Amino acid sequence: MKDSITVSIPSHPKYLSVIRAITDRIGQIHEMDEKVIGDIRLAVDEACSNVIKHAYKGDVSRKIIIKYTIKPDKFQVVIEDNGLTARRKALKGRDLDDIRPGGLGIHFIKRVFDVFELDEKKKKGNRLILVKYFK
Amino acid sequence: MKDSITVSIPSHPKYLSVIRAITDRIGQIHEMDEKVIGDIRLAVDEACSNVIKHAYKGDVSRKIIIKYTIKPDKFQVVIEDNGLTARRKALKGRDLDDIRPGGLGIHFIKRVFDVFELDEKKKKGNRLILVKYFK
Amino acid sequence: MKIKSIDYKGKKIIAITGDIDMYSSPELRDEMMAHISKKATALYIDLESVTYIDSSGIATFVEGLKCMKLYGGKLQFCGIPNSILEIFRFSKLDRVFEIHSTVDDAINS
Amino acid sequence: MKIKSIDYKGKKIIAITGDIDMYSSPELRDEMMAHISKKATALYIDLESVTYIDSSGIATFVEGLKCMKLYGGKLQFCGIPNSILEIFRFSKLDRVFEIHSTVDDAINS
Ligand SMILES: Nc1ncnc2c1ncn2[C@@H]1O[C@H](COP(=O)(O)OP(=O)(O)O)[C@@H](O)[C@H]1O
Ligand SMILES: Nc1ncnc2c1ncn2[C@@H]1O[C@H](COP(=O)(O)OP(=O)(O)O)[C@@H](O)[C@H]1O
Repeated sequence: MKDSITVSIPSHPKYLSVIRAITDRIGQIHEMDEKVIGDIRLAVDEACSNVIKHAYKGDVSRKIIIKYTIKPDKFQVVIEDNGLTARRKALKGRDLDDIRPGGLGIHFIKRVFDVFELDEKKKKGNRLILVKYFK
Repeated sequence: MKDSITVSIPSHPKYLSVIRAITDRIGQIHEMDEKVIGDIRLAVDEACSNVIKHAYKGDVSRKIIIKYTIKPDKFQVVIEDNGLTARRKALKGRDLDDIRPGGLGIHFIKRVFDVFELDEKKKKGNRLILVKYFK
Repeated sequence: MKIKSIDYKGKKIIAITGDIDMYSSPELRDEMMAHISKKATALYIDLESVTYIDSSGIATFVEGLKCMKLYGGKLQFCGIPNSILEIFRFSKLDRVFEIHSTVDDAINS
Repeated sequence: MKIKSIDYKGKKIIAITGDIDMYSSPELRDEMMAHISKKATALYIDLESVTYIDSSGIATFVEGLKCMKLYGGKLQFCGIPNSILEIFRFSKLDRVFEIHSTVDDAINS
């Protein structure tokens, strides 16, 4: 059993609420825990926000492609753009004790997803692979 | 200005609620009237249900592709499958006075969309084009 | 969608919550038909907490109505939200469905 | 998201409804900064009807806190739903934000 849902959406922040609604519904359909759904919704939103901010430098007219795959043992979300390729080393949240604006997105992603990985095979742009295993 | 959102989803009825959530959010983002959003949500749901029932004969493991395009003067939804090609003449709701189960879906689609058209250029499967003009 | 069959003042009520669509309507049909197969003389459908209904949900109710008519049973609706009433009207079903504002109104009708 | 600035018992309250995300947080920032640029001595953020907050919303509040500290102003939070409180805790912001359960508690603190 493997279901997948793919969404292609403009890189405009107004569409982040569409992503959240989709993430929510998928979580509910697959009877995930409400707290987990909330954490995943935030994580996917943050990953897409990062694409808009960093990969597309605020250009709201590009495309973001999000692919959700649900298997019995894991939930995978792959987020693709064709913007500036990220330097893997830069992909780091700030020290949580150093209170200042920004630097929380990656923390929010990593706290719920077990895998956070940039696909090196992707030449132009980025393909971020997020996986959560069901224990 | 032209925004488009494309969703590819399994032909399982459980995912219809995802389609409804997306349709809803898009309507709200574009500040459509609540009543119109409700009518469009129902219409798109009915069109996808018809794909599952008629084009895929109940096979829940196929794909449905829905593309929403929002322009200042119109809202277009294109629904594609690669199932059995519909005979255009069969695409007809029942007489509303002949009360019996079924035969309402196409009525629900046509009451809100100004254009209801099967793309003849599509060889295998169906491409249903729905357009609503903003007056 | 969530369904609950309730006995209220000796009457059978089916209270539905959430979305009735192609995915959930088979469960609604099963619940309704369980009562109908026992020849329930009256069945009250409480739609107050229904947030959505599509043609498959409507088809389910039309089927129930037809089945109950065969033995003189009555299918009654109550608590219908305006958005759903509008769909019933468009489908000309407000003419064949017995519609009441509350469960008590339906029972006392 | 909807924002309303309210005068309540002589205090400035910003009441927010709905989702705070990258799309809506600039509007929240504008509203908050309008008060801060007038050197509001205390500003009460009512989150009771907030359904979602992301890192951009949090960054907005951290910025407000830092700006108010510069002149000795106080940024206070109230009505925080549990799901949001949990995010504040994870981000270690519960230590730097002044958090109260109700607007009245915050004002009387
Ligand atoms: N999609 C991306 N492309 C390029 N760089 C990114 C991307 N996502 C995150 N980064 C880098 O990682 C850093 C930390 O990201 P994050 O924790 O989300 O905080 P913020 O975006 O607020 O800086 C960013 O400042 C940026 O340098
Ligand atoms: N996607 C489709 N592919 C093939 N035939 C279709 C499709 N959608 C509708 N039809 C035909 O149109 C008829 C009327 O559709 P509709 O009004 O939705 O009612 P119902 O699906 O309940 O029969 C269907 O019975 C079917 O014959």
